Amino acid sequence: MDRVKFLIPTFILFIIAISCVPAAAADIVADSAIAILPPNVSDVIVSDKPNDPGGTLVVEWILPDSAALAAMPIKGVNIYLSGNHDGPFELITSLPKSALHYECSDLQDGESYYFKVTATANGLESDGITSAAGIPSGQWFNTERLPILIVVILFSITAITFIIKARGGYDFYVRPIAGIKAVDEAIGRATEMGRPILYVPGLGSAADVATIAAFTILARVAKKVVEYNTRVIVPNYDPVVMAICQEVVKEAYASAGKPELYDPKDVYFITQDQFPYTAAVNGVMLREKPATNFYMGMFYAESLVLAETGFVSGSIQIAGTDQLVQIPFFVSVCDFVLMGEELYAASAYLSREPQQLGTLKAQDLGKVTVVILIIIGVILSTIGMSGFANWFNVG
Amino acid sequence: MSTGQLIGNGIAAFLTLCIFSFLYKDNPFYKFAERLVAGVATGYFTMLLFWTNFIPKVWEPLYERHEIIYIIPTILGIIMWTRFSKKWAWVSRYSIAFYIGIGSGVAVTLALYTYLFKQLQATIAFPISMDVAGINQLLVVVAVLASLIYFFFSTPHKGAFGVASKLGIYVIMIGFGAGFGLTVMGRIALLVNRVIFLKGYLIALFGG
Amino acid sequence: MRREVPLLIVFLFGLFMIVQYFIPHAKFAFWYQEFNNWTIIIGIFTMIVGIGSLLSVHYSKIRFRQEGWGYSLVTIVALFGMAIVGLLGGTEGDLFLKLYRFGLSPVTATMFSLLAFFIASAAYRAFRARNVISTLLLAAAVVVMLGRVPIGEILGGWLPRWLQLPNIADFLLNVPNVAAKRAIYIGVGLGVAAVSLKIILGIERTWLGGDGGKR
Amino acid sequence: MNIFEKIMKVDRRWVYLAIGLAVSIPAVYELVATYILKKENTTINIPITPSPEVKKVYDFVESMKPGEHLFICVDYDPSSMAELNPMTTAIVNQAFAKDIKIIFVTLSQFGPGLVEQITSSLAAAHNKVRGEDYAFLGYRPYPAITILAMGVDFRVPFPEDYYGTPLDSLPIMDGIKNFNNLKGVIELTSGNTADFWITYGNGRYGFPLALGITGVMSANYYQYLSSDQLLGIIPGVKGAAEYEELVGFPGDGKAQMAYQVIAHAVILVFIIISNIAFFGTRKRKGGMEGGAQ
Repeated sequence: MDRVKFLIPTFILFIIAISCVPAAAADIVADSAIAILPPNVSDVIVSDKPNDPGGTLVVEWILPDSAALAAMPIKGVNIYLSGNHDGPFELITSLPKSALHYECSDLQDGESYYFKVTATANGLESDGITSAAGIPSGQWFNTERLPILIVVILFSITAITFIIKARGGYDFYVRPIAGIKAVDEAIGRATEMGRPILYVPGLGSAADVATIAAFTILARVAKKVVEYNTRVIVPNYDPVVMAICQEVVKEAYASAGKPELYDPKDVYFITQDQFPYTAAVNGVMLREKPATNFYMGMFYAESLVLAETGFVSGSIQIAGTDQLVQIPFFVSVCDFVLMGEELYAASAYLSREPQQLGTLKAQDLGKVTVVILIIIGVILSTIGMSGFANWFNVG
Repeated sequence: MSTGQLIGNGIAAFLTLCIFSFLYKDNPFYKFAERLVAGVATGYFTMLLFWTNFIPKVWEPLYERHEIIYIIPTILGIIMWTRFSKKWAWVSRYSIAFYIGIGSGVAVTLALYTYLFKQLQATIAFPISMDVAGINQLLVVVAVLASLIYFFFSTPHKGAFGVASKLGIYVIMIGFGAGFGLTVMGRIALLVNRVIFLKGYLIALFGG
Repeated sequence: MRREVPLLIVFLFGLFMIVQYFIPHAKFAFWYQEFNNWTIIIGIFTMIVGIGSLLSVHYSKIRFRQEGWGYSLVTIVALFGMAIVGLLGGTEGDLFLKLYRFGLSPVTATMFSLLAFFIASAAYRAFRARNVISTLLLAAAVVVMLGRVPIGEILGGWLPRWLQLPNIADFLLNVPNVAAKRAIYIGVGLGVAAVSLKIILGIERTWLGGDGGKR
Repeated sequence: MNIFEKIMKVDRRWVYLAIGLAVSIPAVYELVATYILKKENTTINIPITPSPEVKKVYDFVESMKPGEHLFICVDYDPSSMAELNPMTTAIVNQAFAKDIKIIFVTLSQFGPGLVEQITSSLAAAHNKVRGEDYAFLGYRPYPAITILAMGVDFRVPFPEDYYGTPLDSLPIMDGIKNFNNLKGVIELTSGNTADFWITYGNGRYGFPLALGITGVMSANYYQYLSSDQLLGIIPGVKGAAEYEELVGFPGDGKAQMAYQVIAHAVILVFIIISNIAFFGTRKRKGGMEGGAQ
């Protein structure tokens, strides 16, 4: 039926077209086709959008074939919506003809909706095709993310297995990391020099895992500081981070039985703006002349400003960050750097608890898997099987 | 420039020179600028928080729309004020726990997606071949594998493993050097912008 | 109460945030959005704690006339001045914006531009061919720097094209730089996942203070 | 302490001073030349050798005949203006001087302001008329869809130009339906629109495509030169300066390059001195330098 509907106008247009100069055909068609409607689109299909929270339907259609388009080039399509098959329809959008589908959102889940798609050309509009009913719904599982779910489950099982194993007394090798070994030495040095330690927890929020890793290292530093009777200064960028740092340092004093020595003014807030914060920390470095500076957590462009100033004031500097762009600057200026994953491993190293070290083994197993996947993946891509790589292209 | 602008830019130029003076050594001018902006920035961001977050996210839902659910985060927020008390400070752990729970929960899947899956996919998506792009891809794959081996914690870096790990740290260092070199131009451009600002001010003051 | 309840809160909300990632349904999407919103709300109230800390540090300096107490006065006056202007005129107010433009942004921009000096002094000190690692760092940085400015072409213009500095620079950026980035990111991904799991399971609890509230 | 040891431990402030002077020289020179010596052209002339990928873009525009059409897509925002505006200016200068007709489009939200700024000043300088010698079709979001649609007919995404004139009423668009009627496309971008132009533009419609991009992005796009998907690339300030050199209109690109070259040279000299001193001290002491990673 659809085909017949546009075959007739197509035929008439074709007659007109061949009777004119070919080059000017399109223009003349445009002028003379006043009474003739554009060809209709076909196969209007409506479906629920997969893996979405609900309320969205996807409308798809197929443009008239090239013969019909050659006779009468359409400009675009209009999309109408109704709760009823017979209307009344309401225009919701006009799209260029390059668009082949449309996502209609803000609909009610469980209700039926009908779409009518019409073609437009030269201010005229075809009578349109109406779709079958579409019912939007939200899904309970995002199938595109299945690969990540598998990895989360496998990784958790592996990590928990090693944690349990480690609790049971299973002992395994961990490679020494220079930056982590240096933490204790650096604190000792501060004591000898009678100068404080500066601990900068970065610009991250308390919800950033890099900052949480920084708390663990601060706990270690604070414990040693109490032991050696020295002082740790923690200037903060984020008030929530400050609150946690205060708690960490206070506990260190309390657990050593010296709660009265803790001064909350040593763990304080500066400001929540990158460079004013940096300016103030620079000031602390030059005036307090700390023996050791720690930079742990998330750092951005201020990394080099801090590290250079710290160098000028003659401090030993230990940095740890997962911010890739900043690592080169820390590596150039600081004495020790925990790069990326080493920052996360540091919390396990410093706690010295076997169950903490257990997760390191799980991380290594993860890396072994990645190495194997890379080798297999590259071989498959090279022999032309790109499907494997796409498996990791999740939504 | 109008007189007002001239004065405004004069202050800006003065503060610019205050910060530059730090390069020579710490001094009262730098200290003044540092302490001034600590106050200005805190005031600025607090007001930004107040108008663009507190009003639409707390005040309007609670006071104007009576959405009682927002009492919960408000209480969690006010609980943080127990930090002013020595005795009750531990109560703030409840809010901190919520904060950290949300952060670490989001991080698990997000880290695996953006760091693990995307990087893995990017590494294996291209074929190895005998042209320039294909050989580069082969080198990238070898370099990624070696660098990954450098990060193994539970295996001694000895023998063949040690060689691979050493190659890995070499790759990482070359990569870092390249990253350092790439940044230089942008950093100089920042300084050039300040110099051009000062030059423009001088012209406005004397030449214009 | 001091330890178990916070650990339970972390476990429940952490688990919820993992689970919701896989469930697109509107109900989960709604709570995901809400919980994120709540963390922002907690942050708003905590700002008061931050300002309290700032004021107490500077107030005690002023009160006891400690060295440099005048600068502390500057901070407090600036803070309240900015707050009053923002409170009365809003964040789009003319004076508020002017204070930002002439008082805050030049300092921010100048602090940022100090990097041009620091990158030079860092290069001067760090880029010495002490050992293999620092030589590689030095060589890669110098090649990329030269490849970005005409000096590189003047120096190496006589070489075959593939050996000219801009091309070597591009190779360094496309191969070792990309490879290092990928390897570090993959490690970071595993590290973040591991630490997050430990936090959710209550194994990593330093954030509760000191030794993880062992006492 | 011998000379090498002194150099090794030189006060960092000498390095700062050198950098400060290096970036101040062009500014001071400009001030002195303009206000004391009363010179007209105050740009420092850095000798610049155009690289092949930049020269290819220049040659491509140069090979066009008067009256032919060039398509320029301005897809950056004001934050990348410093790097990309000099390129756009140089290309437009070259094309206008050769009486080439230019069609502008932008796929960046902040693009229209930039295009208007460039066209209004340069059109006046070259006595060009809007609608006849150049046209600005406007801004559309969704780059992929827009590029695909323009491949069919410019009138699909842009029935009217930026100023509301129907395309059919613009003399410059006479006989210009889609990319087939143009000589080529030059895409100036600070973002991912370059990928869309390569995949959907060149990939689908096969027109000659050249890129102007920021310095940091450049490394990612050279691969498309060897696969012939791009006819040339203008990378960052350096590329802009080279293009200005070719066109013979010294502009902001060369001015910025002067600052960059002097500063880079100073840093490199310091690195060389530092290493000479390092090896000088090591020879005496027999290589006892340990050191940080």
